[in-house]
Amino acid sequence: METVRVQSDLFDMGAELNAFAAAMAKKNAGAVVSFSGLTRDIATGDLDAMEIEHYPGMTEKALAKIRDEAIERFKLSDAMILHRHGRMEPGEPIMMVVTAARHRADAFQGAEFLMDYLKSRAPFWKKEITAQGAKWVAARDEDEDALSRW
Amino acid sequence: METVRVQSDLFDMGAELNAFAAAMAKKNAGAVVSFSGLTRDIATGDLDAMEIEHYPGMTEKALAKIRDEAIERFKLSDAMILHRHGRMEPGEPIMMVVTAARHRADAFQGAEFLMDYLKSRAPFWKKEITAQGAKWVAARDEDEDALSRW
Amino acid sequence: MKRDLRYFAWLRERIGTGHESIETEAATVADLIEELRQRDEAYAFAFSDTAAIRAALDQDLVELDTPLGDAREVAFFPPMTGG
Amino acid sequence: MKRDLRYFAWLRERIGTGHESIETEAATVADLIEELRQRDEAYAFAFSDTAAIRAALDQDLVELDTPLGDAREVAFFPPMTGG
Repeated sequence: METVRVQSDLFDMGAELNAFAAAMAKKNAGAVVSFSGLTRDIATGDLDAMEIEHYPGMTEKALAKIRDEAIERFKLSDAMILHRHGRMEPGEPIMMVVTAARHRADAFQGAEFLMDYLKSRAPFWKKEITAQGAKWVAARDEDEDALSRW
Repeated sequence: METVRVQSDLFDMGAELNAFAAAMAKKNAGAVVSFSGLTRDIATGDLDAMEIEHYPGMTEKALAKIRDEAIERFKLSDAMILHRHGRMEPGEPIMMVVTAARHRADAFQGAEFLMDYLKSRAPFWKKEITAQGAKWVAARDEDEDALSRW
Repeated sequence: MKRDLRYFAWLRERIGTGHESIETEAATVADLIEELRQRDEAYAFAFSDTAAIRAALDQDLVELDTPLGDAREVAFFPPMTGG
Repeated sequence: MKRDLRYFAWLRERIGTGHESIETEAATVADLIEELRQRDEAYAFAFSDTAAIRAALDQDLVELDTPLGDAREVAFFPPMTGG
């Protein structure tokens, strides 16, 4: 199982969770947390599609670094990051992180840490396509602020 | 989809996550968090099986109440709790909670809240079966303490 | 008054049954525990450490000083270990 | 010194290209931004608000006052919006 994946293809959240959990059971990790981000209509209510641009090379490097740090800080048994780029339809999964640990607090914190860093430190940019045209999604101050707790 | 389920049958975590997420995409909830608990060898390193006793009637009532409270407190789009009872083999899923919200912080907090309450307030009792015999799992002080943050 | 008692986990094992109906004049959950404790060694052992006893009246978790009121079902069990 | 410049998202769109190679004597990322800004209106517009500019040297995120050093690839982009 690749633990950092950047791809344009749709993926199956459930199959990813099951594959990850199967490996974790062998590592004696009882707590598995997943976060999935779905394309939704953030701003206007009439989203046709989402397009995600990324920085090939840097993306993989940034995600691997974030993952390593999460594993060390929260004593994770393992962690997986999967993020799409390109065009996606409303309701499709954009990305997913999964963490495993012996204790649930670590698995939860590890997943939140991954998400906070991924939101503001991994080179992805979202663009919403609506009937009115295309618009880059603005970064939220809350996302930047979320990093200060770690 | 039943949002509170207590059953002895094995369940498919991935299929549960996918079914839940499919319904959430229609509700415009972009953030989906899952927690899965797997049977592991907590104490002795030679777990043969886990047996979970519960209090039929009260269990369903307690879980429904915890779910309602999580939905209200964290403005969740929805939440699901699935918990097994009876005998389960090492590595099998014991239980799962899934939450969805517009923002990831709410989905994460909702799932943590559900887990903290479920650990100490839902009438389940775990027993570990090993070569040395059967032993009831002791409640952990940390689990009781975890409730004080909410 | 007639009450249905339910026992779970090691309380059930120590008492030797998961269910019984009794007549009792106990006013609170704690009073009922004290009454049961007097019965025989098995009950005394099961209820020896009240800090490790949780109770529910008609399937709602309650503190041990709660009046039994008109609860029909009184359940005793150890601290819960779900999840 | 020769540097490969990369632009992403609305920076790329405003500048009109995602990639170019330039010769520059700029010492820091900020100096390079200032140099680019002088070029023409498109660059001036793209780099008008430096608070909204992020930069990476050889694919590592850096502050704008970082010396360019021997970085071969210098990337500019808006705040990231992944996840």
